[in-house]
Amino acid sequence: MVIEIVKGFLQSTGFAAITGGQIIMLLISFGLLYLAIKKGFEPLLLVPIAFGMLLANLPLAGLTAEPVVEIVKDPITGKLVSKTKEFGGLLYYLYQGVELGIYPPLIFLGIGAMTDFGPLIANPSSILLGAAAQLGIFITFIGAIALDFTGPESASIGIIGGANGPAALYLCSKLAPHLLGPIAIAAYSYMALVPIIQPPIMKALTTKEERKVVMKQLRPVSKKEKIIFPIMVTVISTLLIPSAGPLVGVLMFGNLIRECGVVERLSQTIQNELMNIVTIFLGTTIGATAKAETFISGSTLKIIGLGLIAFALGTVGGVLFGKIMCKLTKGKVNPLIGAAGVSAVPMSARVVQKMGQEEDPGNFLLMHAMGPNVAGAIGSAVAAGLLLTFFGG
Amino acid sequence: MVIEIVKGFLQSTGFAAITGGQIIMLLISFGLLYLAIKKGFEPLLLVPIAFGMLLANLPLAGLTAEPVVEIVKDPITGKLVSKTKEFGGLLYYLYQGVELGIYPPLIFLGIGAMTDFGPLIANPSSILLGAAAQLGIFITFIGAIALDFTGPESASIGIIGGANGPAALYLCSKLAPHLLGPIAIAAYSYMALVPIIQPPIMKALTTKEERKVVMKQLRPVSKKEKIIFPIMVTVISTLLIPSAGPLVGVLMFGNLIRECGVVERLSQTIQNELMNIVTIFLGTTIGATAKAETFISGSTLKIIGLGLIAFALGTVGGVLFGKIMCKLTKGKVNPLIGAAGVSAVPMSARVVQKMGQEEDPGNFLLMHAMGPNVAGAIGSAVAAGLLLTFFGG
Amino acid sequence: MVIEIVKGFLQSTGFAAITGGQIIMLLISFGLLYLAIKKGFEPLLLVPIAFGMLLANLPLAGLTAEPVVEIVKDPITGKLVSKTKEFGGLLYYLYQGVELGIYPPLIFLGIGAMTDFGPLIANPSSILLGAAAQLGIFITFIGAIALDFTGPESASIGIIGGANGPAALYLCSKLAPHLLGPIAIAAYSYMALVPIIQPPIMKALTTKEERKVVMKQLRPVSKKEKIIFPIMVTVISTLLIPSAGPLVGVLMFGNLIRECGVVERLSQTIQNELMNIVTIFLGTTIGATAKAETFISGSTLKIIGLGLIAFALGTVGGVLFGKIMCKLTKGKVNPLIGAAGVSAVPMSARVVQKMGQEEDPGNFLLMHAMGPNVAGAIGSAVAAGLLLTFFGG
Amino acid sequence: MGKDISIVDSLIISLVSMVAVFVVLAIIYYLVDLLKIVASKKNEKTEEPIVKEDLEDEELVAVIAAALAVSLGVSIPEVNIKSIKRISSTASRWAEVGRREQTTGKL
Amino acid sequence: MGKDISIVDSLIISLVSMVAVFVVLAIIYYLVDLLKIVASKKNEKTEEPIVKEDLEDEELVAVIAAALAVSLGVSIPEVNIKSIKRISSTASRWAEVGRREQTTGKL
Amino acid sequence: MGKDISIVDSLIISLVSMVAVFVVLAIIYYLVDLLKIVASKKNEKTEEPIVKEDLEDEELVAVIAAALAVSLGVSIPEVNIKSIKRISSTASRWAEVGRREQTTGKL
Ligand code: NA
Ligand code: NA
Ligand code: NA
Repeated sequence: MVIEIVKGFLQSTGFAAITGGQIIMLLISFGLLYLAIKKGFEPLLLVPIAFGMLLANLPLAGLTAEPVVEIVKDPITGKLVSKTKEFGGLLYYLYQGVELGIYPPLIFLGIGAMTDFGPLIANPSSILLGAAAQLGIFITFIGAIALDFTGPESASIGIIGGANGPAALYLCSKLAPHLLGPIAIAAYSYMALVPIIQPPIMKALTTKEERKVVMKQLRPVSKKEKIIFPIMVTVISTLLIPSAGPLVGVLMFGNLIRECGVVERLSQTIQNELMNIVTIFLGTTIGATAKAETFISGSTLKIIGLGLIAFALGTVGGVLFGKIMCKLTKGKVNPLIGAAGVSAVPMSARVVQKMGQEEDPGNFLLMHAMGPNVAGAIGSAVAAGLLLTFFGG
Repeated sequence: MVIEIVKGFLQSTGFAAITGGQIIMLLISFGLLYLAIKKGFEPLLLVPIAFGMLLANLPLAGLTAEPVVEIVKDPITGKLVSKTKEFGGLLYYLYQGVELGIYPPLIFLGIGAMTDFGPLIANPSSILLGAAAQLGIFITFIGAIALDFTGPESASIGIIGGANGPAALYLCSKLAPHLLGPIAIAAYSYMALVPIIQPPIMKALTTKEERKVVMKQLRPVSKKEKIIFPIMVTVISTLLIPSAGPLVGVLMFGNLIRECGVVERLSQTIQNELMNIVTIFLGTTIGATAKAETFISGSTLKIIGLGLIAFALGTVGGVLFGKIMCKLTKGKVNPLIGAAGVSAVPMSARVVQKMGQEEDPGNFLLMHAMGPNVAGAIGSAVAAGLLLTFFGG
Repeated sequence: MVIEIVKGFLQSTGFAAITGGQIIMLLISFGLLYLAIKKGFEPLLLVPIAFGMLLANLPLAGLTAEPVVEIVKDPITGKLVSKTKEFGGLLYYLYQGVELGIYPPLIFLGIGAMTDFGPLIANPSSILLGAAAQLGIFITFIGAIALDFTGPESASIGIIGGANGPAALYLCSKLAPHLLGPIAIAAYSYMALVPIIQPPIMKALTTKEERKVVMKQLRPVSKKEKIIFPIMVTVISTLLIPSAGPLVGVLMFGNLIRECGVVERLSQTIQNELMNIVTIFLGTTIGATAKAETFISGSTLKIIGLGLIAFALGTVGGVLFGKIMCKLTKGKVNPLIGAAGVSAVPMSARVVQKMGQEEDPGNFLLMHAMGPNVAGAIGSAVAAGLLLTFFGG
Repeated sequence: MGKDISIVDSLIISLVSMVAVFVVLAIIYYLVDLLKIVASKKNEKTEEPIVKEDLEDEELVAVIAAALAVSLGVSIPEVNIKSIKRISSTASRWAEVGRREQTTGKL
Repeated sequence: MGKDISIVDSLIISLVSMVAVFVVLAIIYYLVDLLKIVASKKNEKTEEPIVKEDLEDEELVAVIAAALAVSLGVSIPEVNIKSIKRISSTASRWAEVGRREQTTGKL
Repeated sequence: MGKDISIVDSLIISLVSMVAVFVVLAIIYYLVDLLKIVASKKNEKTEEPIVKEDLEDEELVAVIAAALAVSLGVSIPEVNIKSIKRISSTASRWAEVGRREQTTGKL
């Protein structure tokens, strides 16, 4: 009896059960924590993602266990009833918000409430740059098809190029939930690496003169325009691309709450507490999907490679369209701001600002880059809606 | 192949699918947004309601889609298991909080934590005015029966006269969920229109002398009384009308948390973040129940008409009882404060204050009107409980 | 007809239905409210617990009603579907967070974000005192077995001695959910009574000289140590005791969010809004499990007795081990700080501080007592994991 | 009770309900009136702790402001722009409790 | 649409989608441009209430600070460390609304 | 393990568990002790950014306060009653980031 208990106890430790793959995943999670904490790369999402990964790859802990529910005949009434035989782990329940597509729109609501579309309204032509930068999504989609991913998988991989975390999560949770781990981690990692990925591409595609272009100051935008804008965008884009409704609609709902000025307490709660709570739950459970047994595979490597291509091509698309606009306006548009069209708000806009100032310290492009930047958020939501139209049926 | 894809895509837009009813609903939502944002009518609820209505009436967006769940035989174990074949839309999931009766009590919790029952405790006779003003509920109930609504439907329509949003939502979600859209919108719209609906009735029923009555200042209320009050009201009203327990109980729970002074951090969170999050979810999903195909009907028009009658009769009941109290106390009670008994906290109390000052600029009725005002919130919760007792079985 | 309605109405009041047991429970809830509000004993949990108890013992209110769900054949498609025939009460739905084991880890997350492990890192030997003080758990477990409780029940009763609310709730919800009411109430009541329970034991077991021992000031702890600590503890304790993962893991996750310094907004939300919302829901629903028909029984009395023994023995274990450490270090450790090993953060550390100052006004033991105190939180989480390993299969 | 009811039924229900609302609120009225007498004994005493708490907060703020001013090398008026919330919430609730205990010396 | 699609299909989908993204955003561009003309009429007027609100808040703060200073027997600079949030949130939102009404006298 | 267990079983379980608790915490003890040596190298450096951040915040507040004072026509002591939280949260986080970038000029 004694021996049995002690032996059973020793076998129950995780040291006996840990696999090589799990050790690799733990090391990856340490690496992500290092990047997030020490380097400051997107810590709000990388810290929860990395810790979720850590928790999910410690053997036997059961934090991600699924509940066991059975339909049985009630012995008394003889009717069929549903009965939970084993409860699930915490991360399983929190993950339902991802699986059911609840968290990503709530994050979008928060982003809407934190976004000032003023620069876009002041210079609406910049919205086209937010369209051009979605190029990376679709080229990568074709590439993924070529690498033998299925249609829905390829769409989910391509959307990494949108540089838009919640849109990627939303689409992926609908089309290819089994790839959520690698896609989410790729998307957020590359968003964090924007200051490293974008500059060489931007420099290679532009001339010194183009980068020196000074843009004229933006006009002030009235409160009325800012209030009508989200309503208008919701109606138009949902009518055109109905599947984009859940994303664009809530983004614009958040923005209306922000701009209408009469529900400030709602706006504050959305931007802060609601956003923070969802971020923690989302990040941790996304990280927890990256279990060794499914994460360590050839697909993951391909996804990480394709994701990088998607990001790079999005930048290319934006900058090239910026060059066209520069030509058409006879030098009034600095092509660099096209790079901000990939979204990754506000990092890519800051990259533009920095590069502009390197050429001419008096050149302030930040506000001009914010236009394509926030347009990119709309653009990738529309792109996600389109892919959902094709593959979500 | 090409033609097929393009054609399919064009057919997938919402422009092809939008109906005349949906266009009308969009216009109504714009109108509500205008009232909320420009006129400042109850914006905390009308902005989410209007935007929810907007989102739900854009065709095909799927934000309110129900999930498809099937019970199937597990191919391996041969046991029956429940399987989600299609996930629902965001607003469907958020709406569960209304359907399951979770949000309205939480809103009541927040209202309890925001309400100071001091004026009522200082002048307890004012509580009877909060009873008299429920007259509108029951007369409208009879009217709705006369108009061929069923019993549960009529009860849900009558409760509009309680001028108490969460009580109306709670009762309606239990008795007549198919009418939630028009009833919620009528209830909140009329609450917003209190400053327009009440004054003519108040003037018609009172003489200049009555309106000039100055009431003596309220005594200070001790902390002890404020702590015992919510406990006492919970016990008494739940014992008398058990179905009123969920509403009165949580209202008083919120109030105890507010008044006990030892859980300030809970009180703050209830009043702010919890209240705000629930308000957004509640408002948006309520608005989303107002879909063109069900909302545009004869019933809706009848409900809107009956709701207005309910509001008006509530005011009549309160003012008439105020006149009786004025007589009985030999002119110590200003009958105007009876109008505040309809609840609609704090708008109707402010209407009283304004009308009192119009007659005599030195007459401050606000605090005296707050007594019936908060009593009205209890009164309509009790009335809702009674109707639930009759029809909720 | 008239008589029928009036009669039915009178029978529907709670006065007709209230039982003697319910009256006793109401009186207990008043007593707890008095302790919480007037005496300030753990009000953040006792106020919600007491009010939940109040609401659940008012007859017929239906706040804790379970929903009735049936599996029926869809008349149109002929497939089996799940159908809600009656919705549950508010407290039933909120209670799911306890039943599914969601709230306790979230509370642990908040505690982790509020805890400074600095004193423990500065003086790591104090961690052993947090182990010794778990003695009460296991002796009480044996005692409960002797009193004919089953294994899982005994484990849930023993854990009261951990002086760690969420760990007790988590274990009990997994092993013996039918005892949640008395165990939760015993656990939180004794935690509130720490300043009364511990001092006589501490005095009886120590000499005046021992109590006068002055400990040398703690070294400052670097940010790096504070960041590595939670990661390290998570990995080690989850590998050793996998079932402790859900508790220790989230405690340390909260602490990492606190210490890493780059996600301050998440840290604030966890410590405040998330913690407060979960506390209200948890406390109220826990209180609501204490219904007269199940609560008033011999088991409850035994549990309350055993809980007190558990608490006392935990203190004994901590102080005795403190005496051993005092000997081994030749008088560098004040044995009183062992009493803080029961957790009950921060009350037991304060008790130590007070007793130390009574002997010598210049003796500041608070920071030294915080080490065993926070170690006790880890220790009881590990103990809970162990008991889950033995009985949770 | 059935779903379809007659006007007569609805009249009775309304009458019973209106009376019931009055009865419930009248009982509350009566009890609140009673409450006044019961509760009037020691009003002031219960109010006091709150004020004291506030004063303690004031002291705490003063101390923190002074400490901050010294450590940043600025005068107090420049510092006082920060809210209490911001300062205290950075520290743990427990640590804060400990700090307050230490400062005030009463346990 | 099936799960396994050919590269040709993917090319067509990409082309259609890219054009659709441009069309949607171009329409928004056009409408925003239109918006400027429609909305330009009375910009200033809509902005005003916000500033006014702020000033009212300022007044409210001044009043509260003064009241607090008097009641605690300290001078205002010592009090002003408290944030508005802390002060106003202690009171009920409704009570606050009432108080503001009373003070400003316009209903 | 079955539900009904004997006292002997419970004794063994208790002994094993108590030892296991000690082992786990002793390992943590050992590792924390090790941590001290590993982590002691560059303590100061890691602490620094926080202080810097705080100073930046101070500057930001000063700038905002000054701007506000000018625009409202009041002196700074009257303004400083507002908390940072209130001021900064009105603007978008992104806009704020942009503003700070602009002001400090280092990207
Ligand atoms: Na994008
Ligand atoms: Na009412
Ligand atoms: Na413990």
